[in-house]
Amino acid sequence: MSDKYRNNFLREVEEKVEEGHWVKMCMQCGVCAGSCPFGPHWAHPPQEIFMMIRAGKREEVLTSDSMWMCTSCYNCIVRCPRKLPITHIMHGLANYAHRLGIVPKNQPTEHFATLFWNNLAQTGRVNELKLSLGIYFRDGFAQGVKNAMAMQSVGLGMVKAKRLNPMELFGGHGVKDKSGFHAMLKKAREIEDRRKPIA
Amino acid sequence: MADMKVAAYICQGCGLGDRLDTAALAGVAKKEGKAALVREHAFLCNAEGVKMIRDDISNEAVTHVMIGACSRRAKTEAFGFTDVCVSRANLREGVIWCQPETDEARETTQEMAEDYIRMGCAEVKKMTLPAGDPAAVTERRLLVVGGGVSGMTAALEASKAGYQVALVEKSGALGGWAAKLHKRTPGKSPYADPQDTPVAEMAAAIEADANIKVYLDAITSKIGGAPGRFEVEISTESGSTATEKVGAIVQATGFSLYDANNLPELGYGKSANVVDQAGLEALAKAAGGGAIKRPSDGGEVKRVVFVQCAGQRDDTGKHLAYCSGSCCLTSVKQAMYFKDANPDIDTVVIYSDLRMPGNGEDFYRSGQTKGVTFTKGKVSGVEATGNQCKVNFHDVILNDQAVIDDADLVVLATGQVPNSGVDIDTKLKAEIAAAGGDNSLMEAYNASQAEGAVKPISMLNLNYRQGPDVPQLKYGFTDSHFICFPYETRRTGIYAAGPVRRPMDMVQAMEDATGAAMKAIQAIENAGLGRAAHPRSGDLSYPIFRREGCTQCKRCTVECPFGAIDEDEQRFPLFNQARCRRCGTCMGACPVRVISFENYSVETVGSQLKAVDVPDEFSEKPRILVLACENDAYPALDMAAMNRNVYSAFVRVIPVRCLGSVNTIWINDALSNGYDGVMMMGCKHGDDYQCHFVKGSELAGIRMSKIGDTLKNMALEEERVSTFEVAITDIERVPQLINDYAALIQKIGMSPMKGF
Amino acid sequence: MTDIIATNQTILVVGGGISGMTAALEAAECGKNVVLVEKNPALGGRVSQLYRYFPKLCHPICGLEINQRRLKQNPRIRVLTMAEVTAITGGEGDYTATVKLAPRYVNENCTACGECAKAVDAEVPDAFNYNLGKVKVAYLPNKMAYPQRYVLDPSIIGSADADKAKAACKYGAIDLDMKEESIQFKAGAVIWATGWKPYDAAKIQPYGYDRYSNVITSVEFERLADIHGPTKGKILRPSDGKEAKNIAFIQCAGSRDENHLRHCSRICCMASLKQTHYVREAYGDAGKSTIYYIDIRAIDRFEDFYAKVWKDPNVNFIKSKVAKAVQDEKTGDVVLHGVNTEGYHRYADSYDLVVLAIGMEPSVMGANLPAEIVSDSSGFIEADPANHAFFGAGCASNPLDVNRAVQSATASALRAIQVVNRVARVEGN
Amino acid sequence: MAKKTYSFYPGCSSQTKASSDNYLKSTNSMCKYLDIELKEVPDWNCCGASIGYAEGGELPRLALSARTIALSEKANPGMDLVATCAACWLSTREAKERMDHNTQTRNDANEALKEAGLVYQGTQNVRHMAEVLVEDFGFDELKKGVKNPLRDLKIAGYVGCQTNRPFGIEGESFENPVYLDNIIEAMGAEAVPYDQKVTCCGGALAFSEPEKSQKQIKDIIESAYDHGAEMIVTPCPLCQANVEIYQGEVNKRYGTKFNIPVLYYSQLITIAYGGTAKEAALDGQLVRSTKLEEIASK
Repeated sequence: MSDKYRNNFLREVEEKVEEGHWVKMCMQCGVCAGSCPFGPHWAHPPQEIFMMIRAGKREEVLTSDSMWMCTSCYNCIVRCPRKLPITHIMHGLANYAHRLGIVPKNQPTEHFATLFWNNLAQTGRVNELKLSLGIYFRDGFAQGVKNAMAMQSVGLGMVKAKRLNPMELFGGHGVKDKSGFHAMLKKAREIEDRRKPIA
Repeated sequence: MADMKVAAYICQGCGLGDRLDTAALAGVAKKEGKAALVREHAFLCNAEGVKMIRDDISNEAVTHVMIGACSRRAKTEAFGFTDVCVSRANLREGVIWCQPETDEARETTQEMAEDYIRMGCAEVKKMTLPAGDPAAVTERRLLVVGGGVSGMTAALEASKAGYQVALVEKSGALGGWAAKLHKRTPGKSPYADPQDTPVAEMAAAIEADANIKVYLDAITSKIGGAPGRFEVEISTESGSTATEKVGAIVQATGFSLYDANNLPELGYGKSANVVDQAGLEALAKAAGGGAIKRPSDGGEVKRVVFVQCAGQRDDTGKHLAYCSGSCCLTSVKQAMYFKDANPDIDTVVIYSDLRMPGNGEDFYRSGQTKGVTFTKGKVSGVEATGNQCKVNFHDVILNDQAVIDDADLVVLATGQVPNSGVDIDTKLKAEIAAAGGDNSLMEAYNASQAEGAVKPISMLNLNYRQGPDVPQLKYGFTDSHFICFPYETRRTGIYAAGPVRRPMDMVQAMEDATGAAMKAIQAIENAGLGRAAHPRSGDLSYPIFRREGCTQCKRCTVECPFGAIDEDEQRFPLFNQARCRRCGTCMGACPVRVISFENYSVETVGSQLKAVDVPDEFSEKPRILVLACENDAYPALDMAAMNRNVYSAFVRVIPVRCLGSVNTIWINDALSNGYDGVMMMGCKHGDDYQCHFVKGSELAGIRMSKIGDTLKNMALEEERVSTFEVAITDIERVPQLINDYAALIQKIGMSPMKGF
Repeated sequence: MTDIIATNQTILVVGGGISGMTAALEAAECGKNVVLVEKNPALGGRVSQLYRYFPKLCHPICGLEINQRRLKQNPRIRVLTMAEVTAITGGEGDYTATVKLAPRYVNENCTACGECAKAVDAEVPDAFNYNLGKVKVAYLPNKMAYPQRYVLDPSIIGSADADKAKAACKYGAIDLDMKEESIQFKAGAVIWATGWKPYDAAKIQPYGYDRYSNVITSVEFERLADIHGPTKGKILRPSDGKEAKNIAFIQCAGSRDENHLRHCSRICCMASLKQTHYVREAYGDAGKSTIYYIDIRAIDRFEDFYAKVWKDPNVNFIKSKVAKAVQDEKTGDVVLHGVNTEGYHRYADSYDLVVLAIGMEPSVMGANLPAEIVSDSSGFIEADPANHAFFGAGCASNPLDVNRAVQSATASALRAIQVVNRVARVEGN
Repeated sequence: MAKKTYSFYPGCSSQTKASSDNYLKSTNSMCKYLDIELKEVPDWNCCGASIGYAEGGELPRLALSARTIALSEKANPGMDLVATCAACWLSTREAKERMDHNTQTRNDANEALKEAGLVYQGTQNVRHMAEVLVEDFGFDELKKGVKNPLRDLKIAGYVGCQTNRPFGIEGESFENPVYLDNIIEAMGAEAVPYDQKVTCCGGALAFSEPEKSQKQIKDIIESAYDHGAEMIVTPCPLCQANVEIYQGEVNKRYGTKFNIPVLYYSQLITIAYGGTAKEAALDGQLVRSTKLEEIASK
């Protein structure tokens, strides 16, 4: 017995994915697919992903890196004739795949998004220097130095323009009430896991 | 009627006075037109001008009025005298607006105008004021055939307007298709959920309505007569018969579901779990709101697949080519049966185009909200696998050859097939062909009527000469061919309503039935006054038939597009005025010219074309007769003139009710009177015909194809008689056609028949 | 003061398009008295602005001719043009209508001879042609106009043209002192047949109707194809008057879209299929049409028409809601961007002209309806007992094609007759 | 006009020596001229931006914005909360919409906020600085303050995504917003029409998908040049940074010779109002706008 065209995955998405209950409302007009600035880079554009979800293609959807192509430009949202919050559904699917740990290896956006979050979660504010270094060094130290050198002109320019502070490496900006901030995030995560448990 | 007194009025307004010698026109009216009274007026259509005519009618006992002014289509109300005969000589659109305003053109323009005056006088003298049908009677009672929602609606709406109704239903109960439904699709906001059908409520209302008499288990075994005086014989299963006198009829005989047994490839008949939409309704009714069980074993239904367009929109010629318009709504509704009872049941609708117009979009959204899923795809086959079914289809979005291998239930959305009875046109076409000497169709028809051949059952059993049912359009629907006139019927006083007219859902059927009831009531009222229905609404004339001259050739009975003419016991044509639409096709058909109307006859037109002054052949002034359909060609000529599109001064235009009314004698007369050519302008015919009298222009074509012999006998070129299809928008083409034809005539030369 | 003899047995029909004319004629031919109110100077409404009808490709003015003839010979119908209902009070069987009559500045003496138009110089946008062309300030609304009477544009008043027009008329038909007047009369039942208006295309921003001259609406395209239209039936694009031979049709322009119209307008698919025929008629095999659609809604026997067009090698169908249109500044061509959802193919296709199959918005919106009228989420009047003797007809009640609109109008006539017949029974005559 | 006071949410990039330090500086100067007082939300935190989704998840991200709003409501009651960063504004406004329209979301958020001793009440509007300029001042009012009109300056107003969609400025079109052009014109400069006004710069993926987002940047700058722009002006720090910083990379990748200044509307206004290059933080540009600096020095 196959799961094809069963609603199992559709239901799973409705329960576990941000704004997932909207997926069933798509009428396959494709305006989202045509509106995405990164469209050509999507193996499966949103409208097709919605169809795949209905068709029960769970693995193909969740292991796809299509939704990681979302630039959060909201073109699809404002044009969708059914008012689907497509941007958020794409984020939701990416997040869900991330939580399930089935994202394709070395998906760069997943890596950056994770870094970004951990970076801000640490102090409550983003530390741009650490963030960028984090990116450059993702593939190990040597590669990191290369990447950093490649971008150093930019880096220095930013420093000259007083828009990057080398001192950020040691501490830098952050919220004062770190404990409260961290407790809040911990609780939020708790509630989220309660609402959308990963089996 | 008092002695005839003809008065001619010539207007000088709108430039007529400047462009034409109106005094000369007055002289023509007096001398040649033999008008007893001739007046010129600077501005005939204003209050004072009209009053002048009025006064002459009352003070001078004028009985016939010839107005030489603008087109009969202009100032119609001002000159719409109903107590005298009126003819209009079209001097404005017909002469000065379509002729160049130059000195060279003055002579031919004046000749044109003078001819139209001659024609107007000649015509009006041959007219008599329609007295109306002395035999006009009416019965303020309707017959409604079919007791489904359409029929019940027609009955109730007619009753609300104060008319009585006899409602005949072949089954034992009212409700028809709707009675088989568990629920109906919503007909009002918010278009979110299935609704109860109106059947019980309507049946109760009918029960309680003293105006409505219901015959169950009954059919109309014989219908004769005409609007206002139909005689209906009603036979019941018990064998008893009753007769009803009614003024008009609504045919609401509904549809049958396309037979799913023709769809074995979709598993029908191979598995009890493959049903059509009726089958699903039956299951839902049986479940009575509870869980719908799997037919094969009463097992639980976990997933249902709906296959849209099953045996519809078919291009192989095996099934229905059309779309039934209501099946998408129905499938969504049926999917809701499951979702509303248990959201965990999977329901997939496989469609090629979802067709849910208007606020059907809300119903579509509602279905999606409830979790009904939709897949654009084409189902290639359904196989039975034990108690489940395997649905193979192509998912066109994902471009997959996909399979659903565990459907507990598959619902085939098959289409609506009209219950329209006998297709009488096969016979009619055969007879027209036979009248034209071609018997092949007739032989084919006879074969179909031979012993053993399966004959369709009539719905109405009309005893009309032309057959027992209402003529059908494509695919057997008894629809009107006209977009602007859905209730234009080819059987006056009989109106189709509901799915027998066109595949439709309940909302449309109820609207349609109300409209049909409206038209039936109107037919009743018209019949009482002897008035024609559209397009010649209000016309009081009707065919008058000179029995003694008749040769019983039957052309009139065969060719009447409205089945108005039967045959009496001595095989003479029997005219039913109230069925007649006044197109004159019978008049055109009659080889011995014994059929005429008081205000339109072989004479009214014949006298006009004879009145024209035909110059001798050395004058280099040919004369071309244009017989123009009054509905399209004539307005096109008017509008061409409003655009100042110039055309040959050698044409003389006579408007005709329909090319079907053109009698070949007019052509013969024109040719023998020295006309150099005859142009006939009628409406498009064929599948998308635009002829307002259905067959008129087509019949004219057939008749003229036989004029060839006449021409040969007269030793004339066949180009001298030509027919043209003209549309009302041809305001540039028509002048061009005329000028090209005039040039052609110049080329082949003047007719030798002049001056005999 | 215009006098209207009307009683509680009179039927008021609002809107002189095909639905309103039909309702009025059917009722009158049943012996009822009708007052027909039309806001434009001539009857005919939307359909008189169409070139051809689907699926027969016949001409709307052909039916209009018949209806006008029925009207001309029927004394029971009183026609008021340039008239708008401003209020309806009272109840079933006893309404009082207030109607505002705009000055036409031309009285019934007019013979439509056209001398006034010859005399004046100024021009105004031609509303009949959706402002694609211009008309003189003294004009006949169209060749089929009924009443067949000229109109003076209000802008003429006080200008030299006004005197020129007056001087040119030999028949005392021009009355520059006409004033707007308001009249009241009785009616037993009201048929509201105010039809529809094309949805404001400028609101559909991604298609740039307000920015790109070569993006037009389907109703405008009808005028381009019509021999009575501004281009005399030639399909020339607005930007440079070039022959538009490669044309795209975008379906659901406003319809089926919660950002615009929630409903499906029903007719647009068929209208576009029909319009591909105009392209073929004009350019033969050189004419190419492409239809971008979500679902092709060729309901019932219209399927035949769709099947025929489908087989036409010069017509291409793409299942896609176009994402965005961009007009090339140099060439004037319009590039459409989007994705063909059948198997996922991206496109960026260039066209001479883009036609938006514009949706139907009920003209009921904003009209002076009695407050309590029940209408649906899109503003179409519903058949609801709460509406008493106030009946929607045609596209005021639903997005309908002409045939269905006429059915609806005919049905509404009976509903109105039921009321006035009840009144008659009560009044005992 | 009377003094206006707003609760201010600068955001991570608008901190001293952060990537849009120049935005912060010029905004402060602009507000000085417009007699606007900005009361910074004490201890505000990062909005999570849209990219936070992978690790963050729905509620944690929402909690971030909830916290900032709650702090603002507490510290600056009765004021509108104004952000200058598109991402900050969008995330915060989105969070507000969700909490205001969904009780469960709101309760969940507050349950989390409780841990930080805060509560979200939903008493404040969340607005972008551009909204303040357009709605609370209006173009005519903005024009009045101009002392040093930016004559003969051709500018491409680059609105980008997140200040434009899905909320945007009231009454503006998503496809062709004109408010930025109007501000530019109000300052005496010329706003050039071009077709990339609302194209996404790919900023969110600048790090992870450089070649893809740099293609976006290329198209934007190319079109600006083609239509005669000497400068690009934007209301979004991410757009600014992205389009400015990567010009070198784009030139390498596509062999172009882009070198176009990318500034903030706040810098334009500051100069037009007679502010100095320093007040407008023109020294904060990687690609210096010599022309604007000249005007400033007049």
